[in-house]
Parts: sequence; structure tokens; C-alpha cells
Amino acid sequence: MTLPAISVRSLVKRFGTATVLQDIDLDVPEGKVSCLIGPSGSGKSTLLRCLAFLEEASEGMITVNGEALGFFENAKGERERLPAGQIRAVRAQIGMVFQQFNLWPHMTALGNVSEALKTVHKVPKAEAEERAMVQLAKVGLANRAGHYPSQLSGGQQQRVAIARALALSPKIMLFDEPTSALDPELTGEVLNVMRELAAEGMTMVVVSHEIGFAATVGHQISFLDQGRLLFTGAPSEIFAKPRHPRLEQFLDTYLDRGASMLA
Amino acid sequence: MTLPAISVRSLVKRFGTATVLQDIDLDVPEGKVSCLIGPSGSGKSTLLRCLAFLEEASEGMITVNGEALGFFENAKGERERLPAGQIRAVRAQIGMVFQQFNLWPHMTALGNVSEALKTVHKVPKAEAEERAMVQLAKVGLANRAGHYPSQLSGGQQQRVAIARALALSPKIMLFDEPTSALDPELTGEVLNVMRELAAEGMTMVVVSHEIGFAATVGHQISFLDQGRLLFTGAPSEIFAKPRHPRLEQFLDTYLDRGASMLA
Amino acid sequence: MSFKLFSLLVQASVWTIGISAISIAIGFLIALGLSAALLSGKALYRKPAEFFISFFRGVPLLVQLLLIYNLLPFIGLNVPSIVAAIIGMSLCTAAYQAENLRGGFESVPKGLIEAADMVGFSPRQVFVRVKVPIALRLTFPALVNEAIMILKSSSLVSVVGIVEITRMAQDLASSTYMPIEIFSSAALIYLVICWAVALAGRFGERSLPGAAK
Amino acid sequence: MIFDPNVILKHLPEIISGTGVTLALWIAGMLLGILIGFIVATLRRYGGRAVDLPLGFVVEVLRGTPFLIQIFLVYYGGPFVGLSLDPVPCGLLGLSVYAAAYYSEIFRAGYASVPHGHVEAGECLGLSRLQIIRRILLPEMALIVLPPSVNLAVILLKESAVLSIITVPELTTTVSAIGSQEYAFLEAIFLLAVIYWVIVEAAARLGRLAETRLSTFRFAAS
Amino acid sequence: HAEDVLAKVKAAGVLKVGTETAFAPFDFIDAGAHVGLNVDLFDEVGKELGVKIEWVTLPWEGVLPGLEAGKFEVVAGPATITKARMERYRFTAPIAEATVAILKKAGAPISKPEDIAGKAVGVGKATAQLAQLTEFSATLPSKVDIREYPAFNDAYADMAAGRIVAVANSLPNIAFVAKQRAGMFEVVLPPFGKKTYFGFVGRKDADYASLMDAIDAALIKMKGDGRMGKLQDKWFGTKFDTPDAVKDPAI
Ligand SMILES: Nc1ncnc2c1ncn2[C@@H]1O[C@H](COP(=O)(O)OP(=O)(O)OP(=O)(O)O)[C@@H](O)[C@H]1O
Ligand SMILES: Nc1ncnc2c1ncn2[C@@H]1O[C@H](COP(=O)(O)OP(=O)(O)OP(=O)(O)O)[C@@H](O)[C@H]1O
Ligand SMILES: [Mg+2]
Ligand SMILES: [Mg+2]
Repeated sequence: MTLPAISVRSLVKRFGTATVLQDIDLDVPEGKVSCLIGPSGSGKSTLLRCLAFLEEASEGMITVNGEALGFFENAKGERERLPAGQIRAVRAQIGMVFQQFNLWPHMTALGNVSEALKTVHKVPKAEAEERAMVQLAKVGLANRAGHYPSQLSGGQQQRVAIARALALSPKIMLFDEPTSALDPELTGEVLNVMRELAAEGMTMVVVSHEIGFAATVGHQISFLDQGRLLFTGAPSEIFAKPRHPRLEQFLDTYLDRGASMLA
Repeated sequence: MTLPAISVRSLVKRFGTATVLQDIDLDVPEGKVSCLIGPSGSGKSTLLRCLAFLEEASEGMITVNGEALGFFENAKGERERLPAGQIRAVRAQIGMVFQQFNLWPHMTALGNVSEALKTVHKVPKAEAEERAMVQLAKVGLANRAGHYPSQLSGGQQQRVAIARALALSPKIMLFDEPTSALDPELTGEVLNVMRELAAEGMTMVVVSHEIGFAATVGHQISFLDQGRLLFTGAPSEIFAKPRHPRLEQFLDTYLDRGASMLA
Repeated sequence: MSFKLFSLLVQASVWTIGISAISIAIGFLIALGLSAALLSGKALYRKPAEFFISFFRGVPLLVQLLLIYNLLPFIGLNVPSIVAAIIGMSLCTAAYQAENLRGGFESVPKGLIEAADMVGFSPRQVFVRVKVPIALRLTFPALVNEAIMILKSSSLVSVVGIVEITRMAQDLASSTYMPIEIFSSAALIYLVICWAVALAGRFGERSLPGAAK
Repeated sequence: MIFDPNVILKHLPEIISGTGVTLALWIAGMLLGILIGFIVATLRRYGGRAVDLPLGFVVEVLRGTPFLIQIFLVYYGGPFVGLSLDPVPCGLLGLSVYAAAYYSEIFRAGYASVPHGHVEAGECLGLSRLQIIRRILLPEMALIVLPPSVNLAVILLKESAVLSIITVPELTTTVSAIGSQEYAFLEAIFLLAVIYWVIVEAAARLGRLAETRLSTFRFAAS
Repeated sequence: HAEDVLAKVKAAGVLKVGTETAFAPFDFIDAGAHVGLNVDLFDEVGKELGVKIEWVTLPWEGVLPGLEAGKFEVVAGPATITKARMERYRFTAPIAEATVAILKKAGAPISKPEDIAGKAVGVGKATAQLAQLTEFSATLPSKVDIREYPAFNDAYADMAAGRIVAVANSLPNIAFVAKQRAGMFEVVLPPFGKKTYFGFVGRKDADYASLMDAIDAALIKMKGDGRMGKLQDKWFGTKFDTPDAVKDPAI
């Protein structure tokens, strides 16, 4: 097995006195799709945000392709913060797609996608927009480049958000419930784009309620409950009986609502 | 067959020049659950809002238990608006539950449920609150009566919204995607309340993405696409093959995401 | 500066506080009516309200006060100073408050109003029971801000013959010729009053029903 | 009642120059106030408690005391502590600092109105803090900041009349001097009312225009 | 309106007098009470007319509009009697001299009025004193740097702050200032400029004539029996010789 793209060791995250993540160990394999599932409030988003360094872990270490993210262990074995430049360099390998899209409303789709190329990477305007168009075309939105977010459907907005992250050629993409703000048909658009990315071998971490997606596309599924990682394994394992009682209960609520009786 | 609770004839709804609903004919049977399904933008919400007279239909007629809603046809066969008092009287038979709950944030759960009893029906305060408590108990929230909406979870808020509508003893309840603003675990609470109502024989019209719910609880399912009612029938018919090609395609996106492969 | 002078300033602040408080309350009621008129579809209501706001926001309060005090007698209304002061301040603050409230009413989520329609509220009940409480919550900070502004503007009511803090300070400065000390003390008194209003505002905001705790 | 319009015609040049001084000081004071106010709001947001608390205190003092008294103390009290300013610079400084206190609060609300996720999206893409402020926060808050800014501009215009006490030859000073010289107080009041009203109405319309421009450009109907 | 105002005042038993209270020693606030020469003078006028005096105190910008609006019957300003003002208002018999003199900062190198040549001197904007100072300045070898203030009190404040070295104002006023802040300000004698007088301001309308005549009569009577002189001495520390009426003011 190759080096994991991301490895998390003994990670703890507290908000004030509340411990939201406890003792998380996780390896995200390179070129594969890892899914995080679990009930509401179990800490999925928080874990993902730690991976993007949007939250700073309270304890533990995260490495991205072997490089420490945010903190490192110094000679004395103490946790020490890395300089801002280095943090930015490591984070440049990661792209994030938010549940609420977080598109900038005052820029067009093209502006959203080309912005970081222009301001961060100092790519000349014409080239930046050309590269942005390539990404927009990839998510099927070349013909919507001039639209503002308010003029796009939810699914289109989410695809622009994906294009925005892809434009910087990250090695790893993080998705936080990328479809839960969408209605069923829009969901399809976004899942298709993600499937293509997976097929191309992009390393992906996906927090999802889409168990169908997790089961068919995910290579590894991790189940979080109350801040603990109860289970990590292949889809076949996780859906096979007998399961952990909490996982059993969790999956039941889905099946109850599922479409299994419709065929 | 008894008189339908609601009957819709040749209904057309235009917004400016855009025709959003075309030539809708629909009978909602009394004491049964009717579900409206269809892709995003097909006009489901608009149709439901016409039934609640929150939108005024551009053409056509709606009758509720035999009484005209909003408009009637005069002797000359012209459409004429009914007086406000009469509209209110007919609308009093209808309760509506919104996707976004729409609870009044400045009133407690008890206040939300008892408010209309007090101000509209002039029920004395003590009696109004007693009746409100009965409804809150029915949706399992007697112990949350003093909480403000901001102190309740989404599922609890939606149940208060249901109690608010039920408190006025409507003959018909309309639901617009009552669970789509909730996450999966909270959804269960609300669907259970709706199931109970259905079991008690309440006439219900439900716009839903919960195909599982529609299939198991619905007595009649209507499929809307681009403002037209393409199909109305029993769940067994609608899910049986061969189907209308558009419906086929629509259901596919669900099945694709469904949990059928998980069992 | 002597304690005696300071206590004169404090006594004068009773006028500042009293007139401001009454005017803010009356102004609020007028503002409610104005903002309802602004949002009304009928030009018959909207246009006069727009003109009212334009005039009372556009013309300096000092001039408004002089007009009320000195022009009303020409049409046979000889208003006493305190009434002129309260009329002037109420109308002026009403114009500003109405603009704030209009913003609030426009941001009341439509769904909350539809929910009220569905349970049979009359338009008046919708206004009183739903729109006003919610708009008030949305605009509360802006209203408190406006209260502080008008409190400070109340120094202008001296032009109709009321000796409030600023006027008292000017009088004392001109008889003692110690303006720096006296104006510093006046500033301190204003500061205390304004802070009290701001604190009360923050407390009020938090204790509005249903505020997120 | 005596009303003699000739008084106004006779002093037209002075009235025009007074209006000019008022407009110039008002606009310059407002622009400086917006700039300082924005810097203060930004420092308070990013500077930590050690910056936020003292700045907050200063802002509250400036907002809690009348402009008349502030300007009096600075102009006539300043020389006692070694700060002797000429009337116009003192007026401009006073007006812009006073304005800055209020504008900083408007910008603070503006900052708070931008969803945090939009900032995080920028961080994830590697934008620096300055780039985030300039490219994301500022343009996004513009629409929310505009209406209260216009309100404040109107208030500042009227407050600028206070500068008469430090002998700045602005509109109110000029017109009331004409009034007392000619003993034509009624004419003076009338003139002041009209000129201020015209300026306020122009500002309000400009604000409304900017608002519509911004909102149609940004949130075109889908 | 055609009703005779004197008759109305007598019927009501009250004469309403408007003034501003930042004009020591004529009208000012001392320990919270409104006092000054005007208060004492009008007390006596009230006795002569057999009415009570009711004071309406306003900032100066509200006083004359108040007179025109009928908020009170007469203004205890007082104002320097000038030609231009007489065109619009009727003045009472003079109550004090208004000739302009110099108040200097203690220690400033000014020993006679001419010494202000080339120096910064403050004066009230749009006042009769300003006109006098301008005229005086023109007769000096180098011009006076004249600074105009909205109120004389602001000019005194600026003299304390050091931006100006002297203030030109009517003698009664600056004498009082010098007395209050002895050691800080000093009066420079003699006065310069033309002899002018202070009078109270009333309306020219016909229905006011009888009232103004009655006030004039009362003032002249007080001058005759020495009451006016005693009051001037009380408030200014000196007596003035004033004519019974000013028909043709010097300025
Ligand atoms: N900034 C914060 N301060 C305090 N507590 C927080 C904060 N952010 C999250 N939490 C808490 O941490 C816990 C985990 O939250 P998180 O958002 O990671 O859950 P989640 O698994 O993503 O849930 P969901 O499925 O609802 O999105 C929750 O109990 C939440 O209330
Ligand atoms: N007020 C309005 N003005 C103009 N067009 C409108 C308005 N309301 C709805 N529409 C349009 O009417 C169509 C039907 O909208 P509707 O909300 O009924 O769809 P829906 O079936 O409920 O969709 P969803 O599943 O996304 O809720 C859409 O194309 C929508 O853009
Ligand atoms: Mg989450
Ligand atoms: Mg809908």
C-alpha cells in the first residue's frame, strides 16, 4: 500500500469544554474515495474542517502526503504551530467544496472560478479565465460562465463550487454533504461530476447522507458517532451483517425511508 | 365514491407571461392521502399554494367540499371574485404546513398554536391554551410548550407547525415538502406524525420528495412535469411498468440514489 | 468647577431626558403609521408619507423648531415651548424611525405572513400580531441608535426657550467665562445618558420574546 | 410678518460661498470618515481584544457626546494642551473623526453580514487576509452598508452647521450672519431650510440610485 | 390684531419680555437664576405699568422671530441702536452707552486702542461692533487682523486659548468680563469709535405704539429720578449719560 494521502493520528477537537472529536485515527488512501457517515452532530463536518485546517485540532497530528498540516512535533515532543506560509503551502494541495456552496455572490461563475488564479497565483487575466473555462466545461457549465450565482440553480451552483476548487489543481478534494442542499434531480448532476472525478483517480473525502453514493462510489466508509470513529472499512463490510448496534440503528432510519420497496 | 374534498378544474396559473400550471384537473378524495411528485420547478408548490389560495389561479375553478374557493362562475359564465369574508370561511377548512415551518419567532410553541384560537376565534385564553396543549401532546411536544422556536430542533419546529394547523380543526391539511428542510434523523419524527394523521382519516395533500412515504402512505399519487399533470393514480399503478417515459426517467434518479442495494 | 454649577447641569438634563423620552415614544407611534403608509400599495397614502420623511429628514431640526414655534401662531396656534419642542422632535425622529421600520417590515419573511393568512388573521391582526413584533426585533439596534441621535439633537430645543444641558452649559459658560470646564462636564453627562440608553437597548434586545439566547 | 426676498438676492455671493464651504467640508469629512471608519472596523475585527476594547471605548465616547461640545473642546481647549488648529482643519478633523466613529459601526455590521463561509472559501483557495477583505468582504457588504451610510451622511450634513462656533464660514454661519446683520431672521430660516433640504434630497436620491444599481448588477433575477 | 397691545397687556396684567441669557451683565444666569440689568430695569417698568413681567428666554437666533410671532411683546436684547435696524424695528429710549472698547489678554502689549494695529482681534459676526472695528482699523497705520465669531463668548474663549490678543465689544459688556476674570482679561481705555447706545427692541406696528410709548415714558422717568443711574452703577460699576431718544444714530 502506498503512503496515505492524509493521515490523522490521535486527533481531538474541543469547543470550549465540549469535546466534539475524540481520539480520531484515520488514513485516507490516495486516489480513492473515502466517505464519512454518521448521525447529525456526530462531528463529520468538524473532522472535515480540521482536514482543511479551517478548524485547528486541539490535540493530535494531521499529515498531508507526508507533510505536517498546521502543527508539528518539535524535538521535545511538543506540538508547535507551523509558520503561516508553510500552512498555506500544504493547504494548497487541498480543495474544499462546502455544503452551502459559498459562492461569492458578486462575481459571475467565471469570476468565482478564476479569482484565486488571478489574485493568489498571479496568472494573467486572459489565461486565468481560459483555465477557468476548462474547469467550467468539465462540470458542464461552459454556457453559464457569465451568470451570477443568484441566476444559477442549486445544482449548477454546486458544480461551479467544484470547478472553483478544481481550478487550483488540488491533489485532494474534500466535500461536505455536497448534495444535501439540493433537490433530487439537481443532486444527480453533482453526483455525476463527483463520479467522474473518482474515476479519474482524484483523492476524495466525502461527508454524505447519500448512502447510495457512498455504497457505489466509496472505496472506504467511516462511521462517526458522538465524536468517535466507530468503524472504518470497505462498503461491503459496513453493510454486511452483523453490524455494530449503533450503525445498525443508523442505517435502519435510511432503509425505512428508502426506495427499496419501489422496484 | 363520495364528493371529493377538493376538486380542481381547468386550472391555469401564470406569473407574468410564464405559464407555470396548465390545465390542471385534480380530485382530492376525502379522508385519503394524495401526494404530488415531480421534478424541481414543475409547479408542485404553486399548485399547493393555489389550493390554499395563497396564489390566485389565473383561470379555472377550485371547490372545497363543494364550495367555490376564491372565484365563482356568475350567471353569465364569467369568473368573479368572492367577497373576502367568504374566502376566509372556505379557507378555514384548510390547514397548511410549510417547508420552512414559518413559526412566529416571538411566540412560544404554545403561543404559536393557541394564537389563532385566541385572536381569530375569540376562544378565551385558558381554553385556547388547553386546546393547544392537546395538539402539542398529539405531536409529542407537550413538554416543549414554553420553548421559543429558536430553542427547538427542526423536527420539533415542524411538529409545532403541524399542531398549529391542527388546532383550528381543519378538514384538509396541505403539506409542502414538510421534511426537506430537515436532516434525515429529524425527518422520521415528522413523518410519523403524518402517518398517524393519515391513519385517523385526515384528508391530506402532500408535496413530497419522500418517495418511500408516498409509496407506503399515499392513496393517490400525481406526477407533475413542466406545469402539466401527467399522471394520477394509485401507488401500485404509478410504480408499475410500463410507465410514462418522463416518469420513468424521474423515478430512475431516485432509484439510483436509493438504498435498494443496501439490504 | 463648583459642585453648584455641576448640579445645575444635572438639573437641566431632566429636560433633555424628559423631552427626548416623550418624543421618541410619540415619534415611534407616528413612524409605525408612516412606515405602514410607505409600504401601502396606494399612492394616496404613500406619497404624503414620502413627502413627510423627505421634509423632516431634509430640513434641519433647528429650523423645524423655529417654524413650529413661530409660524404656528400665525394660524392661531400659540403652542407653549414644551409642546413645540415635543412636536418638533417627535416629527423629526418619526421620519428617521419610519425609514428604519420600513426596512424592518420589508424583511419580515413572507412565509410568516402567509402562515398567519392560513390561520385566518385579518390584515390588521397580521400587522399587530406578526409584522410589528418581528420588524421591531429586526430594527431594534437601529432604533436604539436613532434614540441616541435624537437625544443629542435635543440640544436644539433651546431655540424655543427650553434650558436643557447644552443651553445651560452655554449660559453658565457666558456668566463664569469658564467654558472648557463647563462643556467638559456637559459632555460627561451626555455620555452617561447615552451609555445608559445603549445598555438599556442591549438589555431590551436580549429580552425581546424569542430572541436567540 | 415681514418677509423681504431682496435680502437674499443682495447677499447671493456670500450665500453661494457658504454653501460651497459646507459642501466641501461635508464631502471631505465624509470621505475621510468612511476611510478611517473602515480602518477602525477592520482593526477591531482582526486586532484581537487589545485593539478592540480601547477602540470600542473611543467610538462610544465619540458617539455618546454631542458634536457641538466635541468641536468646542478641541478648538478652544486644544491650545491649552498644545493643539492649536485653524478653524477649517479643525472642523475637517472633527467632522471626519465624528463620522468615523459612526461609520466604523456601520462597517462592523457590514463585516458581520457576510456569511463566514464566503471567507472560508477564500481561505481554502489561499487568498490572503487583505485579498479577502478587498475582493470578497468589501464588495459583498456594499449593499448592506449603503442605506445606513446615506442616513449618516444626512446627519453629518446637518451636524456640519455646528462648525459655525469655531468660525468656519459655512452655510449656517453665513446665512444667520446675514440674518442678524439685516435683522432678517425669517428670511434666513427659510433660506437655510430650502438649501439643506435640496442637498439632502440630492444625497438621498443618489443613494437610492446607487442602491438600485448595485442590486440589479449583483442580484439579477434568475 | 388691530387690538391695542398696551390695553391687552394691562388687561392680562402680564408683560412678556423675550431675551437671551448669555449676555452678561444685561441678562445672565447666576447660580441658576436669571439676573442682570435688564431684569432689574423691567421690574421697575412693570411697576410703572402696573403689570407683572414674564420672561421668555431663548438663544439669540430665536428671539427676533419670537417677537414677530407674538410670543412676547418686547425684546430685552438689548441691541445697539443703528440706522439699518431702525428700519425694521422700533427701539426704546437708550438704557446704556454701547460705544466700543478693547478687552485685552492680561499682559498683552496694548495700552491704548491704537496699539491693536496689526494684531489679531476678535469680534461678534454681523454686529454693530464689527462695523465700528472695521472703520477704526482703516484709520490705523497697519490693518487689524479681524476675526469674526458667532458669539462674543466664543471670542473670549479664543482669547483665553491664545489665538487672538484682544476683543472689541461694547464697554458695559467687557467691563463685566474683566471684573469676572480679573487677572486674565483687562479693559483698554478709552473707548474708540462713535458714541452709540443700547436700547430694547420692539415692533413698529401701529397696535404696538402705545405699549412702546409707555415703556419709553417709564424709562425716561427712571432716568429722571435716578433709579436708572443706580442700576447702571450696580451692574457696570459706572453711570452713563444717555439721551431720551436716538433719532439719528451715528452708525
Ligand atoms: N463552533 C462550535 N462551537 C461549539 N460547538 C460546535 C461548534 N461547531 C460544532 N459544534 C458542535 O460539534 C458537534 C459536531 O458538529 P458537526 O457540525 O461536526 O456535526 P456533523 O456530524 O457535521 O452534523 P450534521 O450531519 O448535522 O452536519 C455538534 O454537537 C455541534 O453542536
Ligand atoms: N412568484 C413567482 N414569479 C415568477 N415565477 C415563479 C414564481 N413562483 C414560482 N415561479 C416559477 O414557477 C415554476 C414552478 O415553481 P414551483 O415552486 O411551483 O416548483 P416546484 O415544483 O415546487 O419545485 P421544487 O421541487 O423545486 O420546490 C418555476 O419555474 C418557478 O421559477
Ligand atoms: Mg455537518
Ligand atoms: Mg416547491
